[in-house]
Amino acid sequence: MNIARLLPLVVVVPLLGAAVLAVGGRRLPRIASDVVSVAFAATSAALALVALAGGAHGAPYVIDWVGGWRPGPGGEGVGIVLAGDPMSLGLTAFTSLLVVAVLVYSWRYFEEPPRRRSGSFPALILLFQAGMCGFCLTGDLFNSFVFFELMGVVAYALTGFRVEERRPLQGAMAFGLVNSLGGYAMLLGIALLYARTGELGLAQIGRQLDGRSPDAVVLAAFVLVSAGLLVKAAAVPFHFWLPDAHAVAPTPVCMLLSGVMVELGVFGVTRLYWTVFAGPGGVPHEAATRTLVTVGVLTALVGAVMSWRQRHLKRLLAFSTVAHVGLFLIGVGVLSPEGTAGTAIYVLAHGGVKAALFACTGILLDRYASVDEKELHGRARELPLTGALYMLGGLALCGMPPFGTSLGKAVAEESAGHTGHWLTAVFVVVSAVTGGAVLRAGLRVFAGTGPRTYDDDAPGGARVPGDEGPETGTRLRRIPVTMLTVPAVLLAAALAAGLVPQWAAGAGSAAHLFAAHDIYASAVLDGQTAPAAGAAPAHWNTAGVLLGLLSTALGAGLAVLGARRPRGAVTERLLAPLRRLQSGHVGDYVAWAVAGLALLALLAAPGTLTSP
Amino acid sequence: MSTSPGWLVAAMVPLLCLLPVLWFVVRGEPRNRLVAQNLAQLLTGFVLLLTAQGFGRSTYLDLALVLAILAPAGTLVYARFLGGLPPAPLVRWTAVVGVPATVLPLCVVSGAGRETVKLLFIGAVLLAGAWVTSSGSQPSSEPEPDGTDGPSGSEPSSGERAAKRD
Amino acid sequence: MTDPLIAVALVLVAVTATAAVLNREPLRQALVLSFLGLALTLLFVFVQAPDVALSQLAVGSALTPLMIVLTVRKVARATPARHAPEEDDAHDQDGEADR
Amino acid sequence: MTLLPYLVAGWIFLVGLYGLVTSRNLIHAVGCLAVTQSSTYVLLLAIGYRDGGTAPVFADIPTDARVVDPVVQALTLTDVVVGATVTALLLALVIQLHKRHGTVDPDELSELKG
Amino acid sequence: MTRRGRLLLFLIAATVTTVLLVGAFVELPDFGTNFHPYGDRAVHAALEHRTANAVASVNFDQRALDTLVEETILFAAVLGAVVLLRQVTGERRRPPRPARVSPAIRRLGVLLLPVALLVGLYVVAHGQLTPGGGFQGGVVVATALHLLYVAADYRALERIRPLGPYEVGDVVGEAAYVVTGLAAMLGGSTFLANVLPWGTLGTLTSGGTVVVLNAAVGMEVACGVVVLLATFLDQVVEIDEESDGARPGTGESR
Repeated sequence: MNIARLLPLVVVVPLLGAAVLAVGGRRLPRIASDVVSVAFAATSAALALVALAGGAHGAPYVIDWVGGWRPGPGGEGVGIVLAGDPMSLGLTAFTSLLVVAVLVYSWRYFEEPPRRRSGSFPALILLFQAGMCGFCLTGDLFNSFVFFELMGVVAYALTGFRVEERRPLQGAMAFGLVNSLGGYAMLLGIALLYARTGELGLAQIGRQLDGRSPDAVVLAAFVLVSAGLLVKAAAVPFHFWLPDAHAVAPTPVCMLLSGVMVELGVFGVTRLYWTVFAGPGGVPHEAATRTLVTVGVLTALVGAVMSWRQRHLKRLLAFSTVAHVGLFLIGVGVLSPEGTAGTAIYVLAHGGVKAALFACTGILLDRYASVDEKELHGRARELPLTGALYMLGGLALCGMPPFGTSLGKAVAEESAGHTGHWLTAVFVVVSAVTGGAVLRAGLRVFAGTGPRTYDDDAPGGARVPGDEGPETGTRLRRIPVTMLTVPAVLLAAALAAGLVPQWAAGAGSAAHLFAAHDIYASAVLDGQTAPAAGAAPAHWNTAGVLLGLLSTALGAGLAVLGARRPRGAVTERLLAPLRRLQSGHVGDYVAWAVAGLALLALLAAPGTLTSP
Repeated sequence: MSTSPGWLVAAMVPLLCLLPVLWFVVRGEPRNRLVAQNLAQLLTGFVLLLTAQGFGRSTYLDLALVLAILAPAGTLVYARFLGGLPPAPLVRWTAVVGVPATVLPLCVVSGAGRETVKLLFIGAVLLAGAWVTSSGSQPSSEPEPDGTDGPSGSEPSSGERAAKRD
Repeated sequence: MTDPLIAVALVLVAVTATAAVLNREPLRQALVLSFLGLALTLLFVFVQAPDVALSQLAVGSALTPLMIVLTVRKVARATPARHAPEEDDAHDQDGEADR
Repeated sequence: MTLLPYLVAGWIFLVGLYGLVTSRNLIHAVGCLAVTQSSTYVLLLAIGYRDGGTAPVFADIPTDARVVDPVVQALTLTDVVVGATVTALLLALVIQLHKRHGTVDPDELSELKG
Repeated sequence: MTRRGRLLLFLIAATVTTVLLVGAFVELPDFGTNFHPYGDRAVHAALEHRTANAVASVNFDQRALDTLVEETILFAAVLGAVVLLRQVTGERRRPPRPARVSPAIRRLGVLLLPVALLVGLYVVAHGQLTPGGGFQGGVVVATALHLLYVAADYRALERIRPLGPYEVGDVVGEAAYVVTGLAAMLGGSTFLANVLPWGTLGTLTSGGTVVVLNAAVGMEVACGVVVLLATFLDQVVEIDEESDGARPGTGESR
């Protein structure tokens, strides 16, 4: 069978699994629904890997026109295309594998599932997987909106899954409102593009735009669609929903939200730019770079500062995700294949590391019914293995060689450095600060470093002790093997991302194909095999290793300092306004989202409207 | 399928009537809001019937059909949760005058056939729905927990009151 | 003759949408939303989209407002004393008692 | 008339956003979200309209009739369903939120700060 | 932020957004333009597949994947709403009390119920011919069942609405869509290909798989909406919190 035919199955298999669980979950015992869910998720992952491997030989693009609606010679068709290039297939495979890990991790979760509905949690996770995989693979703009909404709807439900608790509901609400708005903005942009070009396929729209000069319609469409995707990516100032949602969602869901869903937003923006707007009739490169890098730097800095400020571990990790999204946006925003390749490796490794960190945090939550840095001070000394994994994750987040995070960061920051040297500094400082924050919390919790109590009444920690229920029904007395194996495997994968040269080489050539406007269009529409890319593989170099070591050292230093010393009142006062913005008020978040729309418009307009 | 402007001009009449009705839905006295909403559904039904003819598309009649069926269901469900539906002579007279005035000419134009049957049926359902919903039922005061009463439950007297008024 | 119809429907939709936003009391808003559903239905018929009009009729003017009404009921019932935003309801009952 | 439908769509979008920003009740906010979404319906269908066209339903018209764009209608249909489901889910959240917090006023729901 | 600050921020941002949107609208093709390349091709493709309703053809044939995902969204939302509105510890059920309904309303309900069901099924079945289809018809069917609630009371509704079968129906509808798509693959074609005979334009069986997919969607939507409304109605009519707060520990302190 033609490999391309398998492509829809990557999406469909989890759907079927969800259907089986939704019906069978009423009868099946818990263990059976767990096994079934893992089987379906793993099948989908295997299919994605087969397609990736098949695509690696010869023709790198795997194209399937759903329903057999192949377009005519001029690329004029009516169907939807699923287009797997190495980048999107790789991301799909990664997503599916992470879903498998999450399902295994949550075997012990939710001891008391909704009555007669033991299948509903894994079913929702499978639907989430289908949404994410479809979003990666689709080559049609409206179809990607539909997958975007599917991801959203499932994610709101998963975030609010623990309805017995107070805060998950609030986080889910902010998440739902802001993301839906993003979706509608995206749809308005799609409508504008349809009005302008009369097409919905990414490749077709791109081709139609090539034939004309950019105008206000293209600008508005770019701003609206990007805004929708940047909401998903949690870029500043669209990011407010993320910490609220990630801090409260069940830990396995956090692993997926932070590990891959948010990154899909970055993927979406990049894919959209290269396939649709990168041509002569789109948004000029300088304007796009200006937009993405500015937003990226803002995001990175805000995320880093805010994550340092947190003592709620999940919230800390959530802000660290914001910071890294900023770095990813810079990496892809400089619009070079190298930057994209570096970001790809960075995203994979970060996904593994972040999921592992969340997994460790989940263990703490289920054992101590708390993830508060202050409350847990020294209490987790009895969990050396969890502690070791957690600290290793923190170091990897700093960018310690030879983790994949370090390789990705090195390649991306080198490429970004060509645009502006200060961008390299942003990479080093931001990864050091967020990694340092993670390490600091780890030192306090797992080693009991520093004074036991310290003066702090940050609102982020203003909570009644013990108001956070464990997610496993009862507190864990022994840590299940699966809950420890999963973070270990994830960290090993992040390590492998930095060490296996084939992966780095693959990322290099994948990025080369990914960042190629014309090659994509001709591969999708004309069935042309892409020319063998002479792309330089992403590889280690001395400067990168040194910078990685530098940021690790910085991060470790910050961590030790932060763990030993109570924080200074001066920095507190300086950061207070920033903290006040994160108000938990949906009205604020919506206002900021509109402000983000305006910001994007102002950033992208010069150059787009005036170019010949 | 040729458009006949005459019918479209006629459709303008109930369409424009919707504007004052909107005012009542938005600003009217609380108990009149639901009546106004009911009236709006009736007027929408007229517009749909007339435009189906005006656009020369008999398939558009399905819309009027679905509206005729959903409208009373919607109104009654709201009435149950919003606290009753006062008698509404305006709705009743609009239906009694408007439905024949709309449906009969349409029947004449379309001649004998399936379409006429459909038109008459839609007219009948619209009329019946409007008649019943305008007769001022008070399901609000029924002693159901989902009524407007507080969680403590409602006193049975209100139910009796409702029964008496019937 | 289609254009004036579309224009009137557009104005109706715009005005209703504004009214729906400015009606801050959810029960009242549900009715305005239901009206918005009807206005959109008409607009969709006029721009020759009967399929969409049909689903808007079913969803916009029936399903969505109904779910909002149910939510308001639930929320109002759960807080008898503190938040009693249903002052309008009280009016309703008063009105009935008057009769 | 050449611009009115587009402007109306833009107006609905912005007025819905205004409602969301100033909302004092989450149920009202969800209603405003529904309003915001209707802007996408209006814009899509306005883009697909063709002067003098009729619905692309060939049950009672000849197959060479002048018809409007069926694609935007299909998109809008999908959009309507998405809107309804999102509304349902958000309202479910509001119900639970109210049970746990005793309020649906965003001004009073500010536990997730900083 | 203060309320004023929020409004100010919004107004400034909205002004920029307005400029952006109006600028784009001015340059869009005029309302009523003749430029619809995709639409023209879609009409052509619909007629080629003998589907009289081109919108149904786009939905269930040309862009059938969109509709699959759309139905999945509905499926997910129903599942999500059921999970979110589940009965949690500390809540009790109480039996709904009977309601008194005026005879006129009762008669109307009894009369309309079968009619509404038939109309709903008609809308589903004629989806490929006339406006309507699985989604619209499904909602009508689901709403029709609730006429019983209006005409009688909640207990009457619960009697014809044992939720289990409807939940299963929701899943079966979703699965039927997927399986139809997979069947085409097994037949050697691509996923969701329209492999059934297309029939004659304008007849009830024309359109090939459009008919099947339409029915699957109709089933899913009808069942899904019933379950969705049931979860909401349950909350309003039956489920009661014992106290204002939730369980101790997470409890209400205000």
